[in-house]
Amino acid sequence: MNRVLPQVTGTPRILLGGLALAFLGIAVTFVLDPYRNYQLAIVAAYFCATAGLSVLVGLTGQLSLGHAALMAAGGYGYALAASLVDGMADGGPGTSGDEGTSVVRVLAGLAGAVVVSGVLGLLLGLAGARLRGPYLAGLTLALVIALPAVTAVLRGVLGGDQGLRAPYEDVPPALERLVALEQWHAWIAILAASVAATGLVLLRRSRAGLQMRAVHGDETAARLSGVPAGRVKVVAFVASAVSAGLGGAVLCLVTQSVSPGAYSLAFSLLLVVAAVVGGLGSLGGAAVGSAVVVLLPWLIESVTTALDLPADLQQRLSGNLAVLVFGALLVVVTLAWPGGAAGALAARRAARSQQPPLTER
Amino acid sequence: MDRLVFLLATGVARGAVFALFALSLVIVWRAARVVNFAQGAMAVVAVFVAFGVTAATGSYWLGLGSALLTGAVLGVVVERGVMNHVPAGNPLPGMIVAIGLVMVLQSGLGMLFGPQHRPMAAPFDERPFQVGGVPVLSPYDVFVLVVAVVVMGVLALLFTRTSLGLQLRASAFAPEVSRLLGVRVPRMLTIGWVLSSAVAALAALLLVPTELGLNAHSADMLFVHAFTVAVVGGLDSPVGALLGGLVVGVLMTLVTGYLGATVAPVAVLVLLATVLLVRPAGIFAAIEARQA
Amino acid sequence: SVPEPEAEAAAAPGVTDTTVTVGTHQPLTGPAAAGYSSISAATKAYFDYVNDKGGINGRTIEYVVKDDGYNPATTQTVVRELVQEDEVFAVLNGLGTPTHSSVLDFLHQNEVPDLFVASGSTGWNEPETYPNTFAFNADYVTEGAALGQYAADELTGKAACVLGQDDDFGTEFLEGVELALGADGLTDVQTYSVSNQDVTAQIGAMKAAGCEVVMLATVNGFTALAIGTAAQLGWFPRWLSSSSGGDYPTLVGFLGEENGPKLLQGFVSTNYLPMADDEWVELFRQINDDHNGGAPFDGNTIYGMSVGYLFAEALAMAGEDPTRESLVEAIESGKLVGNGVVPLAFGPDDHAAFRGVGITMVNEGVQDFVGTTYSVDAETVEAVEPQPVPLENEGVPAP
Amino acid sequence: MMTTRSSAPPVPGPTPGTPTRPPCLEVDRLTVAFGGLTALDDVSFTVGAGETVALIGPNGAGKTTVFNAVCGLVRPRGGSIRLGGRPAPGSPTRLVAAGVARTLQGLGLFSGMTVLENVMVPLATGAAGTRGTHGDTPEDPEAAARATLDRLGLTSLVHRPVDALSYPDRKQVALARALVTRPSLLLLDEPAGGLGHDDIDRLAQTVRDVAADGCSVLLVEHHVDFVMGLADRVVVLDFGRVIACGPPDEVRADPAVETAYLGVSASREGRDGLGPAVDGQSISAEAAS
Amino acid sequence: MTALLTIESLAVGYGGAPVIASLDLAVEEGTVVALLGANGAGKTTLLRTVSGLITPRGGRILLDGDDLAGVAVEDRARCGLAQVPEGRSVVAELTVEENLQLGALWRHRRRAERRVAVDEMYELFEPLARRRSSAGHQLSGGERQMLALARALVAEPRVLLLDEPSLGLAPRVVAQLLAVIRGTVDRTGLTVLLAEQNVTSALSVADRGVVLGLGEVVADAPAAELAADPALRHAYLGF
Ligand SMILES: Nc1ncnc2c1ncn2[C@@H]1O[C@H](COP(=O)(O)OP(=O)(O)OP(=O)(O)O)[C@@H](O)[C@H]1O
Ligand SMILES: Nc1ncnc2c1ncn2[C@@H]1O[C@H](COP(=O)(O)OP(=O)(O)OP(=O)(O)O)[C@@H](O)[C@H]1O
Ligand SMILES: [Mg+2]
Ligand SMILES: [Mg+2]
Repeated sequence: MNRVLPQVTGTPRILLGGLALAFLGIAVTFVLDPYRNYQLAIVAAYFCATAGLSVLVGLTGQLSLGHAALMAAGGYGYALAASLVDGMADGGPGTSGDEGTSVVRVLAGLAGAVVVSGVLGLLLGLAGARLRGPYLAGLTLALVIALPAVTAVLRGVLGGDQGLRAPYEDVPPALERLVALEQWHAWIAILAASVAATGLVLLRRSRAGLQMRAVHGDETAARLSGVPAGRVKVVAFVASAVSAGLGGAVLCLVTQSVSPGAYSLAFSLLLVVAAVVGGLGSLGGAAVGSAVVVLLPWLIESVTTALDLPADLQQRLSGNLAVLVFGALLVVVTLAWPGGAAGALAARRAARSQQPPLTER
Repeated sequence: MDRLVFLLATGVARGAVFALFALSLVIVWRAARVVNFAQGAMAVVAVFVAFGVTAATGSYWLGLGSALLTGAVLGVVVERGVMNHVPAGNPLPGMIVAIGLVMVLQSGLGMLFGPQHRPMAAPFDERPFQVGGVPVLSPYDVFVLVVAVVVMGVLALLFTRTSLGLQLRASAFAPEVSRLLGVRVPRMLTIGWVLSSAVAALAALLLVPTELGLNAHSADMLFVHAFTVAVVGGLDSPVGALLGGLVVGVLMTLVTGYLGATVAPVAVLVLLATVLLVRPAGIFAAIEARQA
Repeated sequence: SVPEPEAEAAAAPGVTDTTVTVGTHQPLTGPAAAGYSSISAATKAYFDYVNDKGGINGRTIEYVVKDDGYNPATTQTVVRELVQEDEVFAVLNGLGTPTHSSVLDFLHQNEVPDLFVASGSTGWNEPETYPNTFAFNADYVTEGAALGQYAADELTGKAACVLGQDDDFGTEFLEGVELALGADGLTDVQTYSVSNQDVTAQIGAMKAAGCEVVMLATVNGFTALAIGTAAQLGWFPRWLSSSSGGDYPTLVGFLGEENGPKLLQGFVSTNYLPMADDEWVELFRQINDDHNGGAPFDGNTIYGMSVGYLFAEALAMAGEDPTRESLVEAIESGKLVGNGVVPLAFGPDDHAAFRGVGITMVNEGVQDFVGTTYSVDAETVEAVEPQPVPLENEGVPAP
Repeated sequence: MMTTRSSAPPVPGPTPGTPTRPPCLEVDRLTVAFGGLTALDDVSFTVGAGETVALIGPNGAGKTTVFNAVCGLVRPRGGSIRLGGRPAPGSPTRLVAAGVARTLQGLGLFSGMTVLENVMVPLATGAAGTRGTHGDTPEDPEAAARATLDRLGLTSLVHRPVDALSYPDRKQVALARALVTRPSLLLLDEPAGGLGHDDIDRLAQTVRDVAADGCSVLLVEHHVDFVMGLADRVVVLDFGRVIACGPPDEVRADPAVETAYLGVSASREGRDGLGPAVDGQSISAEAAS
Repeated sequence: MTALLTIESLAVGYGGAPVIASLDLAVEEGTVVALLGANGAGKTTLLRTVSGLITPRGGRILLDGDDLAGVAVEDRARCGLAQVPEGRSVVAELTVEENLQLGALWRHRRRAERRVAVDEMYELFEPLARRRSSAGHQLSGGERQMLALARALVAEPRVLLLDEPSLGLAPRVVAQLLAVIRGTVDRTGLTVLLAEQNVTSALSVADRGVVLGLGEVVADAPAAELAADPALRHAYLGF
């Protein structure tokens, strides 16, 4: 990596890196079929949330089990804002031809997602800044559990368990001949993911990132060094929440809907799986983790279908087997490979360059 | 008024089970510094065994015994087989491994037994006594309450008054130092897990007859509520578990009764957030640690 | 990938010379699995039966069942997989309101026939917006209205109450009840949430309010829970349940062999499919034994097989070389008969399957129609004669 | 945090210890209690600008508590603390901006971070480097951190994770993290604890250099020779009270200090006369008074 | 006098190069051996290996002639091996009283006996008596150090492994503490292996001084000799 453009360093380098990755991702969409492009978009959406979670845990040691709820917040924010713009642009839905409106709508939706998830993240972060380990986990867990109830109580705005529909985003006319719908959605997802990832990398590299790690290392010492520990934790939580919110927005855009059933506790735990399997604190790891989480169930399903098992067995395995594998992965990775995929790679690299990893903890 | 009495009584009965399960979480936390997310799933495995034994023998009490035993054995297996190998010093890996275990156990149960709910009978009458025309607690509720209170009392004594309790706590807080003092730390950890998962199995067994029936997810909400209870009361505090359980049980019933079922989870969230904002380590948290 | 140019008169997706592939999304795991995971197995068993008899127009029906865990996000994924990877001809009997809602637009945009949705929401009957989507269940408004009318007719003067799920199921059902009884015709309305399996507070409230008739918009588990809890409180009102939560064998499963039959004596529920001593039921029972490994036979089994039958009928009517258009046309033609107790309502402007339901009651452990049938349209509830469909050609629709 | 920057106390002048400047730290009638335990009782003392003052006393006398009160980690029950003539900020996070830096009795390093990162943390808040003994403008944080590490001879370790360092090196890093903010008052809590002779000598030299730069130092340490060699003045605490205060030699000779703190060194001669261990040999912290 | 604790060609390391290469040491019963050496010489490593917290790469450790290989840490403690670890290792969440009770547990099975033993420690360490119901984390640095020591002594060990007991203690306390240790040694025949940076104090109570340098014994002499001989001192102890 360092051999490419060595004269560009620091923030510009990270921005360039983000851009390059986004272009790479977009290039990849051309060789994929629609379903793969859809999966790619989903992976990108999951990546936003996983990366946010991973950075949060990795930098400040705060474990959130509520990132599904933050994603949902992003989804609702997107749906509300995009529908608002849609309603202003023309009388009824369905007429989404105008390129200008489409762009404005998507941007407004994303902004809505950022605002809603950011506010929820702020509230959670304010509470979380005072809480340690299991207590924060408990609060965020209760949040996910309460999500369906919250949407039911606010049925008028959030549409109860049916959730909200988001406007359909067709391919802009200019690109119509070039790309398919799923591909277009994948582009948006990839761009959102690159923005989120770049933001998180910048945050991690920034002074704020340093302060977060310091708070994680020793809170009293950090405060004595002038680090406002509470505020730093809140900032971390908000950044993480916004990233997750972007993921939720992408998911909402691609699937045209957001509903509480999609953001269950099981899904929250799945995000934890993705973050851990990839390696906490690592963005590359988050990408690997989200890909695993999206593709593994599909892979397992394909295999069991191909095996031509008896219908009864098939039905028992269906769904359950993937969860079983995830659980086993989570256990095995934490025990055998505490750094996740990223950690294992780093260790390999270190071993190859004959340097033992220095941290012995 | 009648309605309030009725709702309070119902809430207390429900809260007792929450409290008991929360206690099991407090025990593992005190004994191993792990928040055992798998507690619910492990308890359900034990209840499945109890279900089988009761079905085969016709005796509820043999079933109950076998649930306790299975709970205990599972505790040993999970501690020795998995948790023992988790890096210490930070509650995070333990929590994550436990989450993994939940997934393994629940999907395993799902594969073995399918998604159906299996009805379980209660050993006592579930028709409540009437006090002044208001239905209050049923004999079964009373049984649950008595079991909960007795188990809590015994465990509270064990932890605070006996040397075993002292060793259990010390092993959790400072395993290395404890070993240097001759405490058999591995054994203590195992005992902690055994106690806690047996208590959890008991709580789940008491709950299932009042619900839809037994299925892999029977204890999911029990776990969530009990975890809330433990956090509200302070993870280190058995008394907190008892009172927290009752508070959450009553709150849920009252809110359901007066404001509707939909609001109940929101009320629990609000309670949790309020308590944690005022006392970040639960109501019964120990005095705050010295910072420097 | 580049958008495919309009293929000219290519064979319809999912149709070969010897097979027709259709797919579905069902909750085989997750919270709704307990109630519904057996439906798709029954449908599949019926298709196996038809295939053994030579299929429809010489084609066997392949049924691809995907588990969505009752999670709308997963539904999205599996339905896309069905459409884009497996290239199914149609999606059949996708289950659940929130789940299926999330793929409604996708199926519409891809012009995939979206047949016989397994949910009583009224949202599937919007021919203008979703011309390819067809309902199967009698909708919740219809069920509520029928039960309300039954209470008014047969249980006149008794205090009527509603216990409903806190989602569209409950709200639409309540709408129906109020259609029959008027907005102030109810003594008390309670809701429950599926995440809390304790309905003591609600039952206590209804008892205290003096309810004598309780209409239930509950899934089977919560019907059982409500009846069981009420019994514990020494309260025995008349129970009137929606078909979604009124399946006798399932309820007995929840309540236990011992108490169930006692508690369910006189239990009223709606239904629109054959039940009890019926030739259809006989056939389905046989198919269940032969092709479904003798799985427990209950309302879900009949439901699943009826769905299969209706699809087979539509496919047969769609012509020698069925296309998606001809399939939709066949259904909209209004010529489908199905096997329900009221005539199918399908037509160009109506995508609801059943606009009426029959009333059933449990007597001595047997749940059967009592003969009363109601037909419901926008404003009115009306008693009509049941019109069961006779079994022909061994239950295999003839082209 | 940013607002305090403009209200900075005057930068110490070139000649340390001149009486024209206000005292760097004034502790006046400070009282701190934890529940029933009065940890500090009416404690008053000052640290003049550029002065090095040692705070000594038996274990549990309240030395660390004085530090904690100055830093805002514990809330005093009574009394006042003034820094450079102004009330102390009362919050640990504003200390750096107020020109105070502290080391902890434990190490308090940020594990999982490199040496350089550890030292850069106080600069990351933007509050440091604006005042203090050097008086020049803030520079690039990384450069400032490197400069401080160079000064303490840690150049070769900058990119090592702190967890992999030897104990003396970690102590040095902790010191560097305090010095990097160019404080006008440095609070050192047992900086020599656990160090060998050479390292103690090195540390003493560092403290002298810092003091020579005009920084005031308040030092808690049980290593008597180290303390006496460095301090301009010694304050002795016992049971939360000041029992003596003055130049090192005077304090050393004070009989109250002798009984409360210094004691007689255990000699080989004394050992034979011990008798049963408990007899007269129990470890007490009783004050002479 | 026979050697109670014998260490034979011990080798210890943490992954990379060995910290202790091949070390032989015999500690006679009823003596105090001061283990000296610069930071990083391997004193802590040696003590932790003896108490079983680190598994050696080679060599043997014998207690009263019995090989300790394969004996678990807690069983070594029950054989009479007590370690006061470096750095105030009290159980922070337990009170002073509970910490002491814990130390006394395996030695004094009866509650009453334990009470007597613990009370003796309160007499010995007077500041602890005043803080008996305080949690460990509330104690000052020195108070923690005292507690750690008291907790080791209350188990009446045969061999006491002390890792820098003077760390953070007031000089008078250090003097008294060492005197208490010396007294206990003389009275009960306790054997002490004392790792210290504070050379003067350590040598003042020790019978023998052993200087470690880079994992090897570089000097081994009677304490008085080591303390008195400026050449030896300068060569190995740096002053
Ligand atoms: N947060 C607290 N809660 C309760 N008691 C405390 C707290 N902080 C300090 N103490 C008590 O106050 C007294 C003074 O403690 P402090 O740490 O200031 O002592 P010290 O002089 O630094 O001692 P040492 O030299 O041993 O470090 C001690 O008895 C200690 O136990
Ligand atoms: N856990 C560990 N992992 C890797 N190396 C270690 C570990 N512990 C100690 N070391 C190394 O082993 C060597 C000896 O350390 P040890 O702590 O035994 O020395 P010591 O003589 O006790 O020093 P001190 O006087 O500082 O306490 C040092 O170089 C140290 O860096
Ligand atoms: Mg101190
Ligand atoms: Mg050491």
